[in-house]
Amino acid sequence: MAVSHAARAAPTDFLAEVLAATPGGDPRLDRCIQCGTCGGSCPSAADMDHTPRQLFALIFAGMRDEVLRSNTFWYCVSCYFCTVRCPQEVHITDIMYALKRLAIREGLYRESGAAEAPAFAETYIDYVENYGRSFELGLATRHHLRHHPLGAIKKVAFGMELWRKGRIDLTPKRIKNMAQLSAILNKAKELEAADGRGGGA
Amino acid sequence: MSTTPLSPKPRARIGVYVCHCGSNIAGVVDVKEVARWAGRELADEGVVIARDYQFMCSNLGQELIEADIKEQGLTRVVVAACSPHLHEATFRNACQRAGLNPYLCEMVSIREQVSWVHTDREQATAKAKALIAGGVERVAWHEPLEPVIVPINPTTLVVGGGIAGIQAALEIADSGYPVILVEREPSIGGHMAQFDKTFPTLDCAACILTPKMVAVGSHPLITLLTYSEVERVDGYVGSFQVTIRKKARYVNTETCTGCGLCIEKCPVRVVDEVFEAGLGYRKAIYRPFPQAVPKYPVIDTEHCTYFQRGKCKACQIFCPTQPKSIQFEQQDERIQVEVGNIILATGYDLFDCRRIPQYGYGRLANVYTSLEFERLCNAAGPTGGEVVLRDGVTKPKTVGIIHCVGSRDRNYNNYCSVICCMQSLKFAHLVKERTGAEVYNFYIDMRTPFKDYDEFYQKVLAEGVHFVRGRVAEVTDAARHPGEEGKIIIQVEDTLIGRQRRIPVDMVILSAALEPRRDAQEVAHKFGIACSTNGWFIEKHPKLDPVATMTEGIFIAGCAQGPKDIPATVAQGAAAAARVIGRIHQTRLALEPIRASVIAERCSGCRICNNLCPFHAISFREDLGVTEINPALCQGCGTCVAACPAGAITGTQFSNEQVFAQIEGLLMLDFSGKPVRRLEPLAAAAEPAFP
Amino acid sequence: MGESDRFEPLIIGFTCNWCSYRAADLAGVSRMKYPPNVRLIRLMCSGRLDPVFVLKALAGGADGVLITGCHPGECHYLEQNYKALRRYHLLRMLLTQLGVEPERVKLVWASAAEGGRFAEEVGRMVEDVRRLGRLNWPAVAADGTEPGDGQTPNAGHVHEAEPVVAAEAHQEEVTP
Amino acid sequence: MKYGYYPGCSLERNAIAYHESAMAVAPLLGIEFTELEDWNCCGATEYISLHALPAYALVGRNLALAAQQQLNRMVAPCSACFINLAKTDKYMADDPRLARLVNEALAAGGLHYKPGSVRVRHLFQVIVEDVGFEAVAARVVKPLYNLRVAPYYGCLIVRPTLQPPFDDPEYPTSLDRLLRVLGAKVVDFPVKTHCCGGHMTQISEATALELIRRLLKNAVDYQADMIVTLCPMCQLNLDGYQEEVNKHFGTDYRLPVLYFTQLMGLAFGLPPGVLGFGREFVDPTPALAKIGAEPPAPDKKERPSKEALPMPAMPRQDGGEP
Repeated sequence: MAVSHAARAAPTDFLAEVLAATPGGDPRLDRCIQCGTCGGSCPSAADMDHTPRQLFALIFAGMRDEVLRSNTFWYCVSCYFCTVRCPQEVHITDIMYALKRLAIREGLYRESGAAEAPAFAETYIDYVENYGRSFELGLATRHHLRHHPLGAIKKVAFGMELWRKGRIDLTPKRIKNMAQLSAILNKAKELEAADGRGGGA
Repeated sequence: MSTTPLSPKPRARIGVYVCHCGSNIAGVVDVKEVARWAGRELADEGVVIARDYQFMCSNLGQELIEADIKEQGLTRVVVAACSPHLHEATFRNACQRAGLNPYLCEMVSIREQVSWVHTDREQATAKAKALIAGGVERVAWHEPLEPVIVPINPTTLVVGGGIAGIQAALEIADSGYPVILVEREPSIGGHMAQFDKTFPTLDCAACILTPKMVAVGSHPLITLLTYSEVERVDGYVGSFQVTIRKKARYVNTETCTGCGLCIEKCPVRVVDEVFEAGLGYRKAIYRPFPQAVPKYPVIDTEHCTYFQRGKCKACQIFCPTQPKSIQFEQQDERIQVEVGNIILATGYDLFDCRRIPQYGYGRLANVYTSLEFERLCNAAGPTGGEVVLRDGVTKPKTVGIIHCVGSRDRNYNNYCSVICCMQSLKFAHLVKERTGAEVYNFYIDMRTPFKDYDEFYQKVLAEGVHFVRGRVAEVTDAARHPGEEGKIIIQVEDTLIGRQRRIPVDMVILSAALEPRRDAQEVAHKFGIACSTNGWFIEKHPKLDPVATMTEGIFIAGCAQGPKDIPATVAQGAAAAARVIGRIHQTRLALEPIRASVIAERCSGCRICNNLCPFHAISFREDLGVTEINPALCQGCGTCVAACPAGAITGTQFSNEQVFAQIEGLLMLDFSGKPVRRLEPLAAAAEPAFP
Repeated sequence: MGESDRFEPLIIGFTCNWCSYRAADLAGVSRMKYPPNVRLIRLMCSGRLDPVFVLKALAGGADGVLITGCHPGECHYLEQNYKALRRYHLLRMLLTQLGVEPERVKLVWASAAEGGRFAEEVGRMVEDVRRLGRLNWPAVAADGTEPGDGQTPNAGHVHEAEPVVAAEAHQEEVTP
Repeated sequence: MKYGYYPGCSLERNAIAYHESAMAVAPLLGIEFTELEDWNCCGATEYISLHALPAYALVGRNLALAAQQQLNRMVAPCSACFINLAKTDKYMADDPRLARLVNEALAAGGLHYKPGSVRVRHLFQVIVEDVGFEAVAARVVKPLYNLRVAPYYGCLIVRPTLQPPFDDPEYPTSLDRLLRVLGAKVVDFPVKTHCCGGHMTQISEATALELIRRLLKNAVDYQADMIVTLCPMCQLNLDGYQEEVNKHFGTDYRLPVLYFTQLMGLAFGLPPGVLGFGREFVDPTPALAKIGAEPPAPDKKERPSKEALPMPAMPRQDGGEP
C-alpha cells in the first residue's frame, strides 16, 4: 500500500498518479480544456458535489484530498456520454473508475456522503469471488440488511415479487472451476498490490 | 539508387568561415578552435583558409569572404553559421559579388543545430567540426549553376469568385493586367453575398460587396467565366495551359437582357440549398440573387419540367428577346486559356450540423445553422429579414446561440474556426435588435482579437445578452418539467458556477465550423499543391510567405488557406495579387536551379521513374527510347534521382556525389571529436546496390 | 557504468528541406535540448533518400540513421514522402537480411512546426541506438552474423577509440 | 451462422424472458448458439470500481475460455456484459502493459488470452450486421400493426465507441429500423440513449428514480404504447421500478417494457409462452391487444403553411435515399 502523501502533493504529482491509475491507453486527462461538456452531459450531475470538469481542475491543482473525498465518481452511472462527447477525447468514465479505486485505497470515500457505493460493490464482489456469478437476491437483501435495515423490508418485498415472477434464484450458483477463477483473481490482486499504481493495472 | 562509377574528387581551394554570432554560437562552441582545426586538419581536403569572425553576415564579414575569394583565389566557400534558410542568400550574393558562382557556397548550421540545442562545450565543438567537415567534403562537388529563367505570361487565372477572388482580380486588373476569373456557381459573390451584416461595424454586406461585383463584371481586363470549373492544368509558372469547362446555362448571354421574365413565369419551385442555405425557394430557371453578376439566369436541368418531361418551355415562350435567349440545346463548352500565374480562392464549406445529432439540427425545427440565420435576418432573404421560427411567423422570445459547433473538437475538426465568436456576437445583437428576445451565448472561450472586435463584445454585453461559459452538451425537446414543455432545452454546464443548467429557448443558432471544400484535395492535386492534415491548402511559409505555395506560380487566398474573417480574406486576396503583379513586372523569373536531368546515354528506358513525378515533369520519348525531364516543370525533389536503377538521373545541388561526400565528412570524427579515419578519395560505388 | 564512459552512438540524420529541417531549425530557435549524437544532412525531400545513402552511412561508421520528412499528406512535393515510406520498409527488410537490427534506421515525420517532436525523436533514437550498441558493419557485411547478440564486437573495427571492456559491460546491461 | 453465447448472470434468472425469446427466434434467423462452458460473471460496473487488474482478469478468463473452446465469434445479449468483454479485448490490444499483467494473472489459472482473437458483439448487433433487416422482414408473419413503440437503446450498446462503430453513439437508428420492419410504429424518442439509472437503484435510489422517470415521461409524451429494450438492466429498472417511480413522483405510468426479441417472436408468429411473457411487472397485455390485422393508414402529412420555411433534408432511416 502506497503511503498517503496527500497534503504535500505537487500539482503534477496527483495528475500523474491519476493517469497512471487509468489503464487502457492514454487517458488524455492532461488535454482537458475545461469546456464542461462532461458536466453538461452527466445525467446525475445534480447529485454531485463537483462536476467532473471541476474535479479535473482540482486534480490539476493537486488538491488530492478534496478530489478523493468528493462524491462525484460515486454518482457516475457509466453511461459514457461524457466520454464520447468530450472534444479532447478524454477517457472520462475510466478516470471515474480510477478515482473510485484511489478513494477506497486511501479510505477517503467514507467522507464523501456516498459511502454506500463501495459497500454495494463489495457485496457484489463477494458473490463473484465466492461463486463466480452474481446473485441478485442475495445482493439486494444482504446489501440492504447491512446498510438500511428498515428499507430492507421493502427490498425483500421486491425480491419476493421477482421470485414470484421466476426472475430470481433463492440460492446462488457456483461455477465449476471456481479454483481456477480464484487463482486468477488472487494473482491479479497480488500483481496490483505489487504495482502500487493505484489499481492502474 | 546509383551504382555509377564516380569521378575522382575535384580539386578545390576552399575557404571556411566560422561565425561567432556574438555569443549565440561562441557561447557554446569554441569557434576559434574550430577554425584553427579546419585550417589545419582539413588542409588535405582543399581548405586553404579558415577564419572565425564575430558576425559573418555583417557587411564586414561578407567583405572578408569577398576579399579572400579575390586574393586567395578561392573556388569554394563554406560558411559555418546559422540556418541556410536565414542567410544562404546573403553569402551567395557575397560570392557573386566577388566573381564566384553563388552556388559554389555551402552553409553549415552550427547555431540551430549545435550551439542552441547542445550545452556541453566539448561535445558541441566536436559536432561543429564534424558538420564543417561534411560541408567541406560536399562543397568540393558543387557545380557552378545558373538560375532557370522562365518568361511570365501577363494573364492571371483567379479561381473562385468570393470576396478573396474578387479582390485579387480587381487589384490585378486595375494594375493593367488581364485576369480570367472562374466561378463554379452562376454568380460571383461567394459566402459574403449571403450575409446580412458584417462584424464589428455592422455594415450591410451587400452594400459593400455589390459595387465590387459590378466592377468585376464590367472591367475591360477581367474575363468572367461563371458556372464554370477548371478541369485541367498543364505547364508551369509563367506559362500554364488551363482547360476550363463552361457548363451550359441554356441561356444565350449575348442576347439575354436579364429582365427576369423567364424566372417569373417558371412554374417549378425548388428549395435553394446553395444561396438560401435551404431556407428559401428558387425557380428551376434562376439567378441566385437579384444583384447577381452576371445577371443572366441558368436552368437547373434536374428540376426543369422540360428537361425532365420534355414539356413546358414557359421560359422560352415568355422570353421577350428576338431571337429567344433560352437555348435548350446548349452544350457544355471547353475553353483553353494560357496564363502565367494562378490564384486559388476557392473558399470553404460549412460544417454539416447533422453530424452532431445531440444538437438536434434537422430533427428540431427551430434549430438553425449560422448560414440559415444569415439568410433569415437578411432583408433580401426568405422572410424579408424577419427573425422568426420555422413556421415563418412566430417571433422567438428566447434564443440560444452555440459557439464552436464542429470546431475545437477532435471528433470533428480539431481547430478553431476563427470567425464564430464574432459571428455569434453579431447574431446576438441582430436577434436583440429585431425581436427583443432574451439571448444566451454558449461559449468555451471568447475570442475577440483584432481591431474593434472586443469593443463589439462590450457593446453586446451592454445590450443585456447573457453569456454562459460552457460547451453545450445537448439540445433536446425531451421536457422534464412543465416549464420545459414546448420549448427547446439547452443542457450545459455553466462552468463559472459549476452547475448543470437546462435553459429552455424557442430558437437555437449553431455557429458551425468552417471546413475545407469537400473537393479541396482533388483541387489541390489538380493544381499541384498540397493540403494540410485538416484539409486546408498549405502556404509556402505560415508566417513569411502566407499566400504563395510550394508550386511556383500558384498562390492561395482567403478561407481556402484556413478559416478567416472578411478583412483577413480581403488582405490575402490583395496580397496574392501583389505577388502576381510583382512577377508580371519581372517579365522573366529566375528559379532555383535545383533540378533533375537525365543523362540520355545511361537511360535504359525502363520507365521506373515515369510515374514518380507529381508535377508531370517526366515524360518518355518514344522516338529515342529514353526518358526526359522538363526542367521548367521539375521542382527538384529528387525522388526520381533516388529511384533510377541505372544512375541515369542526376540532381543539381543534391547529387549522389555531394551526399556521399557529406556523409564521409560527417563521419570523419567520432562523438568526442577524435578522428576515426583519414578521408580518402571517394569510392562509394563499392557499396552494395539496393535491390 | 559512469555517465562519461557510456557508449555514444553516431547517428546520421536525413531531413527534408521543407518540414523536418525547419523542425530542426525551430528546435534550435526554441532552445530545445537534444543529445549531440545526430549529424544532419539536408535533402530537398525525403523522396530523394536513396537507400544507398543509408547503407553508406552505416558502412562508414554511423550506428544509426534517422530519416525525417513531412507528415503524410503534407509533403511539399505532394506525395513523395509516401515513396520514402515505401523505400524505408524495403530498406528495413534488406537490413534484416544483412543481419543489421532494422531499429537502427528510423523514419519520423515532423512538420515545420514540430521542433519539440523533432528534439524528442532525436533523444529517443539516440537512446534506442545506445541500447543496441555499436554497429559492427564490416563483420556484418562479411559473415552476416547478427550484431548485438552477445558476441564481442570486433575490436579491429575502425571505432577503436572505446575500450572493448566497456562495450561488453554495456551489452550485459541491456540483455533482457 | 454459429456463435459462442455468453448469457451473463442476468439472463440466467432476472432476464430469463430475454434468454427464452432469444433462443426462440435465433433458429428462425439461422443463428446457432453454443454456450460458453463454465463462464463467470463479467463484473458489471462493480468490480472495476474496486480493483482494476482483477476486473480485467475476471473478464479475461471468459475471453481465454472462449478462445480455448474455439468460440471466436461471441454473442452477449446483455449490454453490460457486451461492453465489458469487448472493452477488455480492446484495452488489452491498446495497452500492452495491461495485456501482459492480465495474462500473468490468467497464467495462475493455466490460461492465456491474445487480444483480438475473440470478437464479441451484442446480440442485437449480430442480428443487424449478420442477419440483416431483409432476412428479418422475410420472417414476419404477424406484423405489429398499430403498436406504437419507443425504441430504447440505453448506453452501453452504443457507448463507448469501440471499433468498429456499430451505430451512432447519440442517435442510433438500427433498432428503430428493426421495429419498423416488424410492422410497429416507431415514435420519436429523443432520450433513446439516455441512462436507465444503472446500479443507482441500489446506491442512491432517488437518483435512479429520477432517471427512470425521465425515460417514462418522454415515452408517454410521444404516445408510445411500450418501451422496447435490449438490455436486462434497462428492462429491470424501467419495468421493476415503475411502481416505485409512481409512488415517489405521484405519477401513474403503466408502460410495459419488453425485449426486442420478444417482439420479434410475436411478429414471427411464435406463441407468447415460448417468448418469456408473464414475468413483467407492468402487464403488456393491453398494449399488445392494440396490434391490428391491417396496416394503419399512412400518417397524414400536415401541409406546411404558406409562410413556413423548409426543413433541412435528413437521410431516411430505412437506409434509402432521402
